[in-house]
Amino acid sequence: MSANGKPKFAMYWAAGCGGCEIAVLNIHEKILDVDANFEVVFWPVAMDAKYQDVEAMPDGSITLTLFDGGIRNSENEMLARLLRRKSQILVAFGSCACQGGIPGLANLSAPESLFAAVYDGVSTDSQGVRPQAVWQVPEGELHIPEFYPILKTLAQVVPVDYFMPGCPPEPHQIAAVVDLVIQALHGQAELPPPGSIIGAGYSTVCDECKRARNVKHIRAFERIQNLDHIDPALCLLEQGLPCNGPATRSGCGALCPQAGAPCIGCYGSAEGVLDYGARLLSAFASVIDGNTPEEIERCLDGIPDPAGQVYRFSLANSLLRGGKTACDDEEAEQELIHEAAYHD
Amino acid sequence: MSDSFEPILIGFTCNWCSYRAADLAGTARVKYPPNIRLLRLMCSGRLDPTFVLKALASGADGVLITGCHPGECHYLEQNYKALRRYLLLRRMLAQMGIEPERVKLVWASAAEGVKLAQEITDMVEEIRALGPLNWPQRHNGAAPHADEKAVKEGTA
Amino acid sequence: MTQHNGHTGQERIGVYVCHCGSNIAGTIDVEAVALWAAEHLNHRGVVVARDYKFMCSSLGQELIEKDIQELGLTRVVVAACSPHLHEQTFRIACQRAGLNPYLCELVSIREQASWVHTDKKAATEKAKAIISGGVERVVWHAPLEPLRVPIHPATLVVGGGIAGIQAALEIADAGFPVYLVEREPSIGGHMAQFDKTFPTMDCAACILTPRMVSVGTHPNITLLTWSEVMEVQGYVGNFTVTIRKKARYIKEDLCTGCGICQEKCPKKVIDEVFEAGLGYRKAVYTPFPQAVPKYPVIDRENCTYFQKGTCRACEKLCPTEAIDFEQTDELLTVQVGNIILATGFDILDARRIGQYGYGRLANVFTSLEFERLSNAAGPTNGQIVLRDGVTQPQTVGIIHCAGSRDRNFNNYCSAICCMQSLKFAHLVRERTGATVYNFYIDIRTTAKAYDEFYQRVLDDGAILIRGRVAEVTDAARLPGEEGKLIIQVEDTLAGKQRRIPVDMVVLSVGLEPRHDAKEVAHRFGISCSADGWIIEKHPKLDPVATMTEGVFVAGCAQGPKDIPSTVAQGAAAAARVLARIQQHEIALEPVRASVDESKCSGCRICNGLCPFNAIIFHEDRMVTEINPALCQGCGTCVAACPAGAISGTVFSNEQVLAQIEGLLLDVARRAPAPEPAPV
Amino acid sequence: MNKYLFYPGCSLQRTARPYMDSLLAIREMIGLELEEIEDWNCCGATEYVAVHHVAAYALVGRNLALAARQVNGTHTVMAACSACYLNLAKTDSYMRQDAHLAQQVNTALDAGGLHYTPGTVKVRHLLDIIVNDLGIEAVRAKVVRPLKGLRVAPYYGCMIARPDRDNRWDNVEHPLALDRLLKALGAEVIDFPMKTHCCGGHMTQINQASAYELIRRLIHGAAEYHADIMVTLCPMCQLNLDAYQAEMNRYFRTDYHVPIIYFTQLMGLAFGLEAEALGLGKEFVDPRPALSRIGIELPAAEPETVTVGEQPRRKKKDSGLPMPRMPGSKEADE
Repeated sequence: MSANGKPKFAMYWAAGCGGCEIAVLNIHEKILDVDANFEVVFWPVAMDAKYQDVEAMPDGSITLTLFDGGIRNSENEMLARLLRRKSQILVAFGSCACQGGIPGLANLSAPESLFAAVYDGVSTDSQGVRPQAVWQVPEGELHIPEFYPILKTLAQVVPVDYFMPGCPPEPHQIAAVVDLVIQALHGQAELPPPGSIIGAGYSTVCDECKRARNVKHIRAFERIQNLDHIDPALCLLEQGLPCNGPATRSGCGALCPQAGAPCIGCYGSAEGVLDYGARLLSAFASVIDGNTPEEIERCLDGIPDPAGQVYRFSLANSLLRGGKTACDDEEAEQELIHEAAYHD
Repeated sequence: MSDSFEPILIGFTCNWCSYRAADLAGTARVKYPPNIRLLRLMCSGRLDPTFVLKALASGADGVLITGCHPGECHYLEQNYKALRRYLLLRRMLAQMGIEPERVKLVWASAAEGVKLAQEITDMVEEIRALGPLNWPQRHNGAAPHADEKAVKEGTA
Repeated sequence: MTQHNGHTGQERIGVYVCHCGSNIAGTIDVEAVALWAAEHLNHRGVVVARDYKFMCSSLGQELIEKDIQELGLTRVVVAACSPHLHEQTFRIACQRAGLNPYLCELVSIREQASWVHTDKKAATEKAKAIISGGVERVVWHAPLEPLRVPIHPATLVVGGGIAGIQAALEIADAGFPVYLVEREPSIGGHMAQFDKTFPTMDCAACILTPRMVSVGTHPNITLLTWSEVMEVQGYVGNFTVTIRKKARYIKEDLCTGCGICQEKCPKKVIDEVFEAGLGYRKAVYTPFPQAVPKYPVIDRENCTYFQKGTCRACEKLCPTEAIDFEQTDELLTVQVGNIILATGFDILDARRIGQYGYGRLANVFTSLEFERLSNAAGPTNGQIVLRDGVTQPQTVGIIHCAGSRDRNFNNYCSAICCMQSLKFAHLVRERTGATVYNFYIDIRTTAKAYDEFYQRVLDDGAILIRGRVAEVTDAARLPGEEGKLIIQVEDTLAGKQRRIPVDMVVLSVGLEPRHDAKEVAHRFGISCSADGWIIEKHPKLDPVATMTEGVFVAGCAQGPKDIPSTVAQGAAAAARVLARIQQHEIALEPVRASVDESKCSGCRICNGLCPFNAIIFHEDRMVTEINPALCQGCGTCVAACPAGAISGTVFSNEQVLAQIEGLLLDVARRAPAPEPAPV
Repeated sequence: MNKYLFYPGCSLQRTARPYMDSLLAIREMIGLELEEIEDWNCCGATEYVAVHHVAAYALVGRNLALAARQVNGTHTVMAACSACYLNLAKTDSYMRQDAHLAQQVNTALDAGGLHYTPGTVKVRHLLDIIVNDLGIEAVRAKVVRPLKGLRVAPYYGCMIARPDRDNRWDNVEHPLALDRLLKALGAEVIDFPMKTHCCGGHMTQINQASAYELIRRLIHGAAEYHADIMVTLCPMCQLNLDAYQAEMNRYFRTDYHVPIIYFTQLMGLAFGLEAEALGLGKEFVDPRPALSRIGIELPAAEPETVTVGEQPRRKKKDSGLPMPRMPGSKEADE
């Protein structure tokens, strides 16, 4: 507890787009409850703070930390470890922290090819440049965070108390969680067991989707831009659109399918599922209407990027997690023994 | 290392055809390399792609999926579902950088003990030539400690 | 990932490694394996590991039973032979010792290791991996009970040919009710169309009609002709079957079967069914005089009254006022415990074999046409004549295997054509004295008294030419060919091409599955092979059961066969059904899938995946349910469920994933995955 | 418009020029867009493969490679000549089945900087494309001058229907595609029993007695059915049956007179095109008398009498047993 007796709150933005930060503000006047009930001690987006201030806090002194974004570099990892140490409740907040999210798709590519895409592209004036963790200049040695070979989820780096999926988490779900934590602090409610997924449902998006559904026989998968007409009341998957809803955890209210766009899977897998992409892949394949390899392959041609389709948000949390990269074992070893070395 | 490399394969078999083919290979004393470890399912239709990923992620160098010939499924038509999943899985594994030879689907009836043994022999040799998959290292992030993950990650 | 952590430590597992004499111990160091299991799998819950000469012997079983009782084992892993051999043995041993039998796992280190590998070290290592897989898997086993289902005593027989007739009579004679459904107006099937039956040449009608009459009068048989099964619901022991009884437009309770209506009906129609298109019937008709039941039907499509609105001749002339133009189709619902499908066959459409000219060349006949031609009750009163209706042929060519054993049509042998063709040869020789040529690939006369018949036909003077006929043509080339049908054939015994001019060609066309066999099979939750025949449970050891419990198959629906085999299979199916009925209930293996409704989102991915119709969708609650009595345990829906809401016993995700980890125990050690310790 | 890559082949440039002319004349009317394969070479006809397998397949492989390079909105290569069609289809199929052969062919092609991946293009015959892609109805819609009263023998030859590698034909032994097409033109199509028998091919150059016998069988068969003309879809068949008919008659002392024309020429006539534009009038056996019977006059007709029987060969007798119903028999009655 702080001097004013309020529990402490922190939020940190790692490898992600920052939408989660905005989402917290999207809870509207509920944010006043946060302010009324918590003392915000660390939230780089909202207030000035230094890493050493956090380091100076006693371990376990932050009551609630929302951590959004995945672990892409040594700075992300250092903050993850630091905030873990300082926090009583660490929440992996949003798809990136929970499952890697969109940045996790980079796990299909080797770092060098990522750099090539970023630094060798036509629009940059720094052709051939590669970021270096340590760089000598006349004034001395410069350090920037080291880029890791792959992106990890928060839980792959530190123990996490709760997972709150969504890209970003839905405002009403955030508000509900905030309420719950506040009530728990006042002894009026009990927190779910550690490791739980909060702010989301137990089933999948179809549970909340109002579109009519039938037995599925898919003759061809289509991309949405190729369809002239989409029946507004019928299951999108039945119309050939690869909708990730069947495998994606409920909680969003089936926002995308209701708006006519297939679910892309930001809430991750349903309860108890080991590998989101494999589940979805199996479901898609099972309802293909075809028994010969030719028929099936023709149908599958409608999904030009299967890995991207079934792992759009979950690749960093998948069993295989990413592709074979160009890095050799030595480099990997380096990464493995790496300790968070970056200091502000 | 590659001189002494002995690949380890996981083979998924159908209770009604390929598992019996393996039994038959045994009864007939047909020899094949000891590099495969078979696992029985009731049907190739039971094959959840997760199992294949799990085997590869747990250190297997290859996975052989077997089932009844098309039209001969003990459960009438479920092997077609296995085929559909396999074809999609194969496309995805290619994106993951896993050589197509490492995951194969083969039809083997209960009478095809010799054929199954030959398929296993061929696949072991193909994978021996490819070298180890070594997935955790190869995917250069290495797996986090499983125990820690299971406790801390609700999605486990 | 290691979801089973919570379980280890709680279970007390016993591992038993069998020597199987030297079968296993000759290749695998069984003692070392047992020691290794005791030591290295201890942390996975293994409290005892033993090896023994013959685990399946009573002493071996007692060893396990004693450990269960004394050491309080909660799980048992036996490493021995294939589960297909001794799974039951060890399950029963566990049960005797008070352990639920499904908590026992038998892993095969004989068929999968000692018998197939020669490298002793590698085989021993593999045995360890197999046992490790078994240990990880058995932790997740759950105590299960077999499903017990009561059996309704009534039986549905579909198809009133000789197979269905035989099955119905057997069951009815044993004192149980039977519903016999036939879609034509009369029972009798193809056999009723035949003149003589090989090899004894009995008159088909003479041996068939008494049985038809028995069916018609049997107190335990409810005969539903001109009827079709529309829907089948339920499962073994308790099927609910909806039958559509098509309108006959005849009041069955008033009709005496006198036949006046048929006589007076002004509309003559080519009879495509019973007369195989070679004869005529009226718009109101019974297919043949001995039809059972005796009541005719009015063929709405051809009836002048139904088509033009006037006529009603039959109504005016019926002495008992049995004609009822107002009749409508009726839907009946019956409860039965078992179903026998005896839906028979179609013959291959000979028009498809273009080069044989059927349909183009007048005097090319199909075998079924020939049956009617030679039948004393047929359109020519048994006169074997050309299409002109008067001319007796001087030479007849009979082509075997028309459309059978031919990759362009059907790969299979139709089983009856050899004998049928020889029968035709005999009839032609006997009745016309014409020269007969039989063209065959080879002669298959394998059943009792068949080859003797073949010899007799040879003695009759039939000429047999071994060779596949290339074409039947009317394009004459050589003298003597004008006005004839020329059969071009390679005589493979003489080693030359021959052109044989004949007056009449008979095509022994192959048997094919009913045109609607696939839909019918689907309706009953069973399946057809790629050829279209109904798939039996086991081609050798269970040829009358199907993969769906409670549904049996008899006769040509399962594959081409002759009358003796058809009758035998009809009786066999009946015997299987009777055994079921008399047991009053049936125990089903508890390998089943089930849905966790709280997780099910009602996405309906799984709904179309079950060929046994075990998956039911509840529209009201938008959740899916699996009927355990219909579920056959394949696990396809478990693998497909995107929400992970479906789980399956015996092969659950946890069991399989744990087994994979166990099987790769040493590999994981070979390639450890280092990681910095969390802060 | 359905677009195809077109392999004309040598015959269509010279001896079968009327086939080419008539094809070009009707192509737009039936919605056929053709793009000729650039720099194509001879297919090797029927003999070369007997001389040297690899060389023969490499010769064809070059055409396939050129076609593959030209793939442009369509993967289908169309050949009108049956021999060209067979050689192209066979080479592609054999290369697909036999990796060694494919490699040998590609080694040869490599010398010219070419490469062919088997299966890249689909090879189809003109008749197949007209009947199965464009459709009988599209053809029927263009008919302005139905060929009513013209008895036609549909002759397929032995090279297109068998072996049917890709299930293109309704029946390999007794195909009906051409029959249906000709019926759509209003012609009376006879049930020609010899429709897939061999015309003798190049036996005319090797063993004339054999060739004449094969020609006689076909001509006799057509004459037996009182066909006015025989229709073919292969330059070699046309050449054999037309150019050698007189010699065959001399050899056997017979007097057959069955004109042989291309099906595309008949299509053109039914579509109302001028005979000259269709290359008609260049035949050895004059089709003028047959065509003039149905009111189609060709310029500069040389008078010649043809005996045409009036009685259909198969009579129906009233007292007979019913004939089996044939599919499409209504169409036949039209």
